[in-house]
Amino acid sequence: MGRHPVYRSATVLEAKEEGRDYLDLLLREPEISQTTRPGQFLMIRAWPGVDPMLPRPFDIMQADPREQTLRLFVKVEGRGTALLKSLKPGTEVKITGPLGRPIEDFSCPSMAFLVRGAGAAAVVHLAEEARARGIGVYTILSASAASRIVCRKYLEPVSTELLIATDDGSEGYEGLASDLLDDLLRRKTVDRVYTCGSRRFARHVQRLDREGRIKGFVFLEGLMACGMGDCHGCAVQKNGQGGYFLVCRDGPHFPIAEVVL
Amino acid sequence: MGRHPVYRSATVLEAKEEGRDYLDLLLREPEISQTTRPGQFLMIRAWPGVDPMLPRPFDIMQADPREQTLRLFVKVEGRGTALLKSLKPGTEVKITGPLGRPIEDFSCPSMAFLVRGAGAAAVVHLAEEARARGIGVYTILSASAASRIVCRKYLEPVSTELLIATDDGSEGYEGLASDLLDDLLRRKTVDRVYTCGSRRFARHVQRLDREGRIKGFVFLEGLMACGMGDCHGCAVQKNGQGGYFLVCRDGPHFPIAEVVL
Amino acid sequence: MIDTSVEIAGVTLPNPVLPASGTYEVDEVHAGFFSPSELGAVINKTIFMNPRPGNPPPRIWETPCGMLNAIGIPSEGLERFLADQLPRLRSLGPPVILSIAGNSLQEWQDLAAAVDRTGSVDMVELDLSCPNLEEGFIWAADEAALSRVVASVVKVTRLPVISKLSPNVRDISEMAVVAERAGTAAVSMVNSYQGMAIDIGTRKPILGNITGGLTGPAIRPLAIHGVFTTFKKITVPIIGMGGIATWQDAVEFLLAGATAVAVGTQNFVNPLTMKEVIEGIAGYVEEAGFSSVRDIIGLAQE
Amino acid sequence: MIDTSVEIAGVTLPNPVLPASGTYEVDEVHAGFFSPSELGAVINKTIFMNPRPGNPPPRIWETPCGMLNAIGIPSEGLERFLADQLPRLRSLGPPVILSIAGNSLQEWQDLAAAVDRTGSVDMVELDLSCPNLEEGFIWAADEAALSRVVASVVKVTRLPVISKLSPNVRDISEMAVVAERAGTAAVSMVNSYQGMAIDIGTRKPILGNITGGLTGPAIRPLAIHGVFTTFKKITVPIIGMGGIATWQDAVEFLLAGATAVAVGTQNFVNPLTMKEVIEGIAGYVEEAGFSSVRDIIGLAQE
Ligand SMILES: Cc1cc2nc3c(=O)[nH]c(=O)nc-3n(C[C@H](O)[C@H](O)[C@H](O)COP(=O)(O)OP(=O)(O)OC[C@H]3O[C@@H](n4cnc5c(N)ncnc54)[C@H](O)[C@@H]3O)c2cc1C
Ligand SMILES: Cc1cc2nc3c(=O)[nH]c(=O)nc-3n(C[C@H](O)[C@H](O)[C@H](O)COP(=O)(O)OP(=O)(O)OC[C@H]3O[C@@H](n4cnc5c(N)ncnc54)[C@H](O)[C@@H]3O)c2cc1C
Ligand SMILES: Cc1cc2nc3c(=O)[nH]c(=O)nc-3n(C[C@H](O)[C@H](O)[C@H](O)COP(=O)(O)O)c2cc1C
Ligand SMILES: Cc1cc2nc3c(=O)[nH]c(=O)nc-3n(C[C@H](O)[C@H](O)[C@H](O)COP(=O)(O)O)c2cc1C
Ligand code: FES
Ligand code: FES
Repeated sequence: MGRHPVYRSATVLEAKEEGRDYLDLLLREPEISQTTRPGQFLMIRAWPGVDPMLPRPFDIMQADPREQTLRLFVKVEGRGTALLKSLKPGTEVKITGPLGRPIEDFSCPSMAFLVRGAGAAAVVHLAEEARARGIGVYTILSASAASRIVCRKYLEPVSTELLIATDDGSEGYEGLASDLLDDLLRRKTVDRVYTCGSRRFARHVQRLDREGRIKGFVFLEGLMACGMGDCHGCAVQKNGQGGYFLVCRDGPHFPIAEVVL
Repeated sequence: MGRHPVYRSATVLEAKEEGRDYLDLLLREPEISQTTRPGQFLMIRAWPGVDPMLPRPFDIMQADPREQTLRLFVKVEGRGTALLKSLKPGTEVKITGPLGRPIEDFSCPSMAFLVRGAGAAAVVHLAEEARARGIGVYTILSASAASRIVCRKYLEPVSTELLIATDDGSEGYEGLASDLLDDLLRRKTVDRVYTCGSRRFARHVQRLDREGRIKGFVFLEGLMACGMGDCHGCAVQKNGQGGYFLVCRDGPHFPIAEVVL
Repeated sequence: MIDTSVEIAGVTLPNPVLPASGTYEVDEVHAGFFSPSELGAVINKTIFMNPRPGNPPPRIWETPCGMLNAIGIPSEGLERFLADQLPRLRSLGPPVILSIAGNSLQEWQDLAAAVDRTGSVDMVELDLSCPNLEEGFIWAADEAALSRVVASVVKVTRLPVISKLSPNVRDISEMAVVAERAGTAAVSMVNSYQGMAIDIGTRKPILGNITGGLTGPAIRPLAIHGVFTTFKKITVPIIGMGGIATWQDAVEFLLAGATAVAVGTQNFVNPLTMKEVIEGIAGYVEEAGFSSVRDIIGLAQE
Repeated sequence: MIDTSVEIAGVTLPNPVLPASGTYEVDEVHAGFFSPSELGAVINKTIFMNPRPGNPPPRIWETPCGMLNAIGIPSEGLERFLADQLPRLRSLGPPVILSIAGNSLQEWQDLAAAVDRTGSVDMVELDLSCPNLEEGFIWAADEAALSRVVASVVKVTRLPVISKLSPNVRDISEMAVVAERAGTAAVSMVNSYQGMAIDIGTRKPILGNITGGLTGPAIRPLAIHGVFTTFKKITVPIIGMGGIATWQDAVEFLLAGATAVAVGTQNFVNPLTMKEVIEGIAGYVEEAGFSSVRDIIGLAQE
């Protein structure tokens, strides 16, 4: 029963700015840190008053059951994330989690991750678990410039190979990270690709999936009110069949063939 | 023209809790600290977001034009004041002031102040100015207990005589501070009495005023939206004549005969 | 201990707090928050006769102290609902309210009759007020339409009928009177207020459906006004809702004249809200020296 | 530099931003904020024929992202207003809008005619919508009453008439159509929404007048909806308001279809708001590559 989402207070242990746009947030919370699984997220609310009203969804980048900690990686976008940025250690915040479908299927020899920006946070827990199970982990990080590469320190230790592409060539490959993926697929047997943080990459992975070259998965984001299937606000169109998935309940990761990007 | 209210950022220099309910707040602001006069107040907003929406009114307890500081004394009542309590030095807040009618008439040999709780804050600037002009200052502080006496350190240096009454007798006179006033009026020539912070004392002063024994004045509080005569929200009934005063524009201090308490 | 029960149309609710339709699923996912058996009643998200996909995204948007939604009531359709969901709702313990919406008088009647036949439902709520349907029609915003639906549903079911009213009218209390005359056993109010938001970047309406319904604390003063003015005019009980975020807010509704209260949007913000509201109301009633929640209903009227 | 001017009924406003009636006095007290000559127009707090004291306190109450007010429009009466206030308003520079309210058709006409005779006014705004009058009557909530007032005022003045509409109706866009047919030269929307709050300590309504009007950011999505739906239906210009707190909010109203915008409650929160909104709109229009504020009016409609 421990897997049910719960609503809890968590304590901010660390709120470290990374560059001017990113925040590395470490929380102490004894329950969710035990039960969360790769692919899951939480909703967080960390301000007094009714404005902003709704909690904000974030992937659980890392969970340490022994230390009872959860680590989030946050891109500052608007009002809610700006308020997260001003958090001080010791502050109590409210979180609901773990939310979303856990990723349970690790029956593959290797996985690749094609992620951009804070999208990298979505795959860290998954990469850790894959590596722990002896699965090959190929990570491709994309960013506009070297200074915008994030989560590398979390992904490097668990990656069999970590590749970097920057738009301006300030680090790694100059150009599209999807080229690196294509190259990787030529070099290695990779049968699953997870992507997050770029619609362009998602379209690329969808194409590869359609061509039968890999099984592709995408982490979707979008506006959420509840995070657990109550509000039906986070709808994403089903591919082909018509109707909608709920990102929070049916995702946040989807077989990439099944959704309209 | 420097007396017109302005809307400015101010920096929190000090936010000291006094007991569990009070806050001594020192702000740096270069303009209002020059122009404010005894009897005036400001509106302050010190939180992000739209909730709480309205700024909150506080008397300007002290203004130091050289140090460019304003000192407020705040009783924690509800949400806005709770947020003030959590202010950290260095934080920017928004203030509008000086607001309300300044007290200009010091043509009297002595004044008495009958104040309770944070009501003491309303008369500090006035007492300072009176004392500086060589006017006798008789201060009567009322509180439920010794531990709830506030603003004494600001009033003591400027008081010719400072008396204390507590409900439980834990300091000074045990009983009604208004008894102390009556006694004072028998002992000294006091022709003006300012009261703040207790409706009971205000009624007492109104009675003394009606009997012609003193000229009484009262500082009124109440809900305010704008603090400067725009919203007509802070109405207080005129005595006798019918109609309303606006506390923010016509007050916040009134000849006690003119208002319905 | 005080008596927390209230009665709506002959049905006893163990306490006056229920979810607002469409805002809290009492399913497995929610089992970690509190037991649904603690609720005053359970209710489904409004069900239509036929399956519906709902509106295209974006479906929600946050606004000052509130949110807009244009969900469009996706529905699995009556048949699947009765088979898959109703037995679970029934098994939880509290009275079961079934929220339905029809696209025609006939459909309203068919739905109500089918619900009645299940024998597993205590009350039926008519969602006469959702402003998000493609048809663009709000039954509860038209006196004649409202009256006709309520009267025809009452004819085909023995279950007490709750009419969920729309605030998008000149005077919701008058609509409550219309519903009462047509035979409703209770009214619930308010549903969402028609609103919208525009993206100044794209210069287009934000919601896929263009307009949506405003809910959350922003609307509470309006909903309280609706309940307060309606209480004077009708004799059937009111289920009050609109922006309840804390037990204090719920007490405000009870004092205004609501016999029960529903929590909607706040469930998204804090999934423990309903439990906190149940406990808070009981504590308030006790502290105020009353022996029953029923003692405080409508007290602000005097 | 872009052209910030807009036109309402033949009157050119140097920019589209004005105070909402009853929320900002352009008097000496406000001289330290910004010069009233920077405004798009100036307007008084609604004036009645005879002096009125206003409602008993409490008159205001803060609510989530909004406030309730039941001021009751205290008024010095027309005569004193024209003598003491109007010359000052006239001297400031921007077009002068005079907000009036009558208690009878005759009074509406007398007021409008008297205002016209001064020769110092550019437009007259009919406050048909204040829900706080003791009489309890909202002209703009009744099609016939609205139509009659507008038609009779139009008859007695050559000044352009702005009808200030109430959102406490089924569909404000329909009321705008009624006002247009009756001859209004512009509509302004929205006035406040009927609301109330209850003190759970005393168990009584908080406001002295029991009910009040809700304003502030809470209502913005509702007001935007009103402007957006009205724009399609009328040809006269709309002055949009309701919850504008920032220039972004004001742009939302322009995109929805407002030709000008008014700032109300936010003046209490930040007395520089109108200046910030004027600058922000100009910056937005320029950045978006348009040459005139007029270019963005109603763009979200397409
Ligand atoms: C399952 C899931 C997992 C996620 N995980 C992560 C993660 O691990 N790390 C991470 O950084 N992010 C993650 N996100 C995204 C994150 O939730 C959002 O970035 C965050 O909610 C933004 O909140 P905010 O209050 O800062 O922005 P808001 O102010 O709410 O704005 C949200 C977005 O809307 C836009 N917006 C705001 N106001 C307007 C307006 N008036 N008109 C038009 N557009 C507007 C903003 O530009 C912004 O992009 C995740 C999202 C989901 C659904
Ligand atoms: C001119 C002027 C000068 C002032 N000077 C000072 C000063 O120097 N020092 C000082 O400490 N105070 C002063 N005050 C009072 C001060 O402004 C208020 O205490 C403050 O605004 C309270 O803000 P809040 O947000 O904490 O309380 P709020 O949450 O706004 O509550 C305000 C009051 O309403 C009550 N209240 C809140 N919610 C409800 C509800 N739902 N039902 C019933 N009642 C409710 C609270 O108990 C509280 O007393 C002054 C007031 C005025 C008008
Ligand atoms: C996302 C969402 C979905 C809703 N779906 C329904 C529904 O299916 N049927 C219904 O009668 N009301 C529905 N409502 C309205 C609520 O039941 C309730 O009347 C409204 O939200 C006001 O309460 P609140 O302010 O507490 O949310 C919905 C509201 C929201 C926010
Ligand atoms: C305190 C207060 C007083 C008001 N007085 C008037 C008035 O006298 N005449 C009028 O037409 N509108 C009056 N209004 C309504 C405003 O002009 C405006 O329509 C409304 O507040 C919505 O805008 P906002 O949300 O920006 O405040 C008043 C509003 C408030 C808050
Ligand atoms: S966020 Fe509410 S259903 Fe997904
Ligand atoms: S607080 Fe607005 S008029 Fe006094």
